[in-house]
Amino acid sequence: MLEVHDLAGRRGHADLFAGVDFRVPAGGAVVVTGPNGTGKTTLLRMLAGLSAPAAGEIRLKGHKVAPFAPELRAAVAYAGHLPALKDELTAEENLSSLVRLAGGTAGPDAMRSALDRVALGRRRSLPARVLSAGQRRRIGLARLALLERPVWILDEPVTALDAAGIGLLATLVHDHLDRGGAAVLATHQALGLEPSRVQSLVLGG
Amino acid sequence: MSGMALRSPAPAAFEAAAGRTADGALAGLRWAAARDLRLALRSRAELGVQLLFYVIVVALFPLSMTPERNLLATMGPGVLWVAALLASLLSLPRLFATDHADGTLEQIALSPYPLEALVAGKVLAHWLTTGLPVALLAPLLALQYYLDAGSVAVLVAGLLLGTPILSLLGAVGAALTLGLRGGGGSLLALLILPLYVPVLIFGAGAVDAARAGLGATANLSLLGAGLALALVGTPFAAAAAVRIALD
Amino acid sequence: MNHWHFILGAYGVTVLAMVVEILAARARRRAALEAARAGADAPVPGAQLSGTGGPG
Amino acid sequence: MALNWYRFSSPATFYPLAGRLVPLFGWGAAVLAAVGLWLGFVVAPTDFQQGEVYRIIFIHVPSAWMSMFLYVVMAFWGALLLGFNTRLSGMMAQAIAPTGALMTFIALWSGALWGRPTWGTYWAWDARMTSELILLFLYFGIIALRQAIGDPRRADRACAVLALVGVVNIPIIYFSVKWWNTLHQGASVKLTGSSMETTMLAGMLVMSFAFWFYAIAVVLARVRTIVLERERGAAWVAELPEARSA
Repeated sequence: MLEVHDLAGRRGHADLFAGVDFRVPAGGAVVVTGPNGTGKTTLLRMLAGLSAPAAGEIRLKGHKVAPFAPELRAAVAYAGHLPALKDELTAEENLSSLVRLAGGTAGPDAMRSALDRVALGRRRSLPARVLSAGQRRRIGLARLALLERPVWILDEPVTALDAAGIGLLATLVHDHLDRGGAAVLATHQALGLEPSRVQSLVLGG
Repeated sequence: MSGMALRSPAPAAFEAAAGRTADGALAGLRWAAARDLRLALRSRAELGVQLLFYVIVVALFPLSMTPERNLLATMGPGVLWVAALLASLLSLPRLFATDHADGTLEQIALSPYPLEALVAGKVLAHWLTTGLPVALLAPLLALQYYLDAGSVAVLVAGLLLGTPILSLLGAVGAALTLGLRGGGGSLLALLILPLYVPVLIFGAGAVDAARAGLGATANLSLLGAGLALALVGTPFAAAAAVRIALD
Repeated sequence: MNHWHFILGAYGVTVLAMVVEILAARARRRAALEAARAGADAPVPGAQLSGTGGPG
Repeated sequence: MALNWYRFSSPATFYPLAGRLVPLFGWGAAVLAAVGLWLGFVVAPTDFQQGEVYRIIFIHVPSAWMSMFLYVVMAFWGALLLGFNTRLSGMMAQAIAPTGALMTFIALWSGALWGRPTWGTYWAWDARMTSELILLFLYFGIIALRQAIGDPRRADRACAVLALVGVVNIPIIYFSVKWWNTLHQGASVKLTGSSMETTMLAGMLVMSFAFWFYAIAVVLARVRTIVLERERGAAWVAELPEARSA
């Protein structure tokens, strides 16, 4: 599904990593770990097509993809550090806005049931401003469930989530892999995925 | 795991999702314009403040010079146009900076909709909330400068054609200076004001030409040509600048 | 002030500006060479990959 | 011999080549300037109308031409960077900006000093001088944008976009300023009088080449420094004789 050959990342004059190779098959996942500042976020942003690698190449379904390539944008669901919410909009408005931005259709009942699933049903008409960080992160989980994207790239997805939230995330990722999706996660949190499906990539070793 | 079993779309849905890359530039433009307008209307106070800035700047010139009728009439159009430039400049950070700060700009850049269309939609929303009100308010402020009806008509026509160009060019500057120190303020002004000069010259000049009996059609048509050129070119430059800023 | 003052003023500043630009370029070059002599950066960290990579 | 551009597009091979060209163009500029000044001050007659002060033309016009020419060249290298992602073209664009700004300043300065005895004021909102002033703001915009962006990669690409938007606007700005000027002042006073003496024209052309060679020499010297700054960690920099000694 997603292959990476001899990838290298720089920030300014500093070389972050080099010679990174891995392949994420359908139904497989790569968990990226490593101390802070070793370029986990930079690597994930490259995979999502947000930034260009200093060297090496990224292939999606066998074809080389450049940053912001249309096929990459259509295939990837990216969740970065920031939950991408507008404080002035309510939880439901934020969710429908993000889903429609990703080309999906956002019917009111689909929104409501998605929010119910992440235990935000009663708070759907509250402006995002008043929601806690965990609740804002759950809106991101609801978005992931609604987007039918084959490749998930999640950067520290567990931040601010409580135990129930992490369980929810683990279920989402598990189902995604079951459906033949691929995932790259930067997290130190064990998500209880079958070891047979998971590769671990340690940066800065 | 305590989470409820989530509904999971069948694998076939993946190909469909990928296939359905929305080529709809129009859909992207509509999404961005509608969202930004809703956000702007949610913080109406901020819009009011920016319009008041325009009004205050226009009122400063008579105070700083003379209330004398003829002088005010000659410099009226220029003052109103410079104030329109500054009002547009001050509201440009709203275009991308907040989205950049809360992470939505990444999602916008990664959307299947073309980024150029999304940027154009944001610029449309920006113009509707700054350029248009400035143009509609101009006749009222023109009273302070004893402008006759004919001049006011040409002034408003010029503003209606010119302010969209200010938003379009400003979008490129706003995207280039995303996330930089002093990005929204003086650096943006330094980058963009030189590019505003032709709009200022033809806009303010239209009223002078009309008053001199030469007629303003030449100036207004040049503004129209400028608008067409800006509409075609700047979304691509601004989209490229956004991608560069996100890198 | 006769014409020659203005001519001198124009040419003088031009030459002065060019000399300043050349000196600035040389100073910048010396600084770059100093930095280069400070030696190459730390070796680039590699990455360990482990695990089977899942089905298929 | 088909010149293989790609071979020179890598900084490592370009660095020595530029090193050989800098003195060549530097001395070339000096010789041309000497000939030009000799033509301008010895051969060219005293103008019946303006006396001696017209001799400022020999730096005013060449620097004005260079200021616009360098902006277009900078935009060209910027387009090359955005199109082909060749790092070296980004460095070339960066190297050109300061010299372009300098040429614009020289044009404005010499124009003002020429205007004072001729029109009685240092600044007369003449169409050409006003557009030259706006061009100076455009250069300052490019330089300020680069200073504000730390990362050289993003700075190159952002300045490339700004230069391209700027280069499209330069003719528009020039046209609008000319339009504004004729509306308010009538045709601007011709600086160069009716017909150009052949020797004056020759002097001006030679001086233009002198300025051009000077610009090439300084830009190439600066781009070599930029290559050193950006390729600091690279192996080939370490082996450079000048980097090893002292």
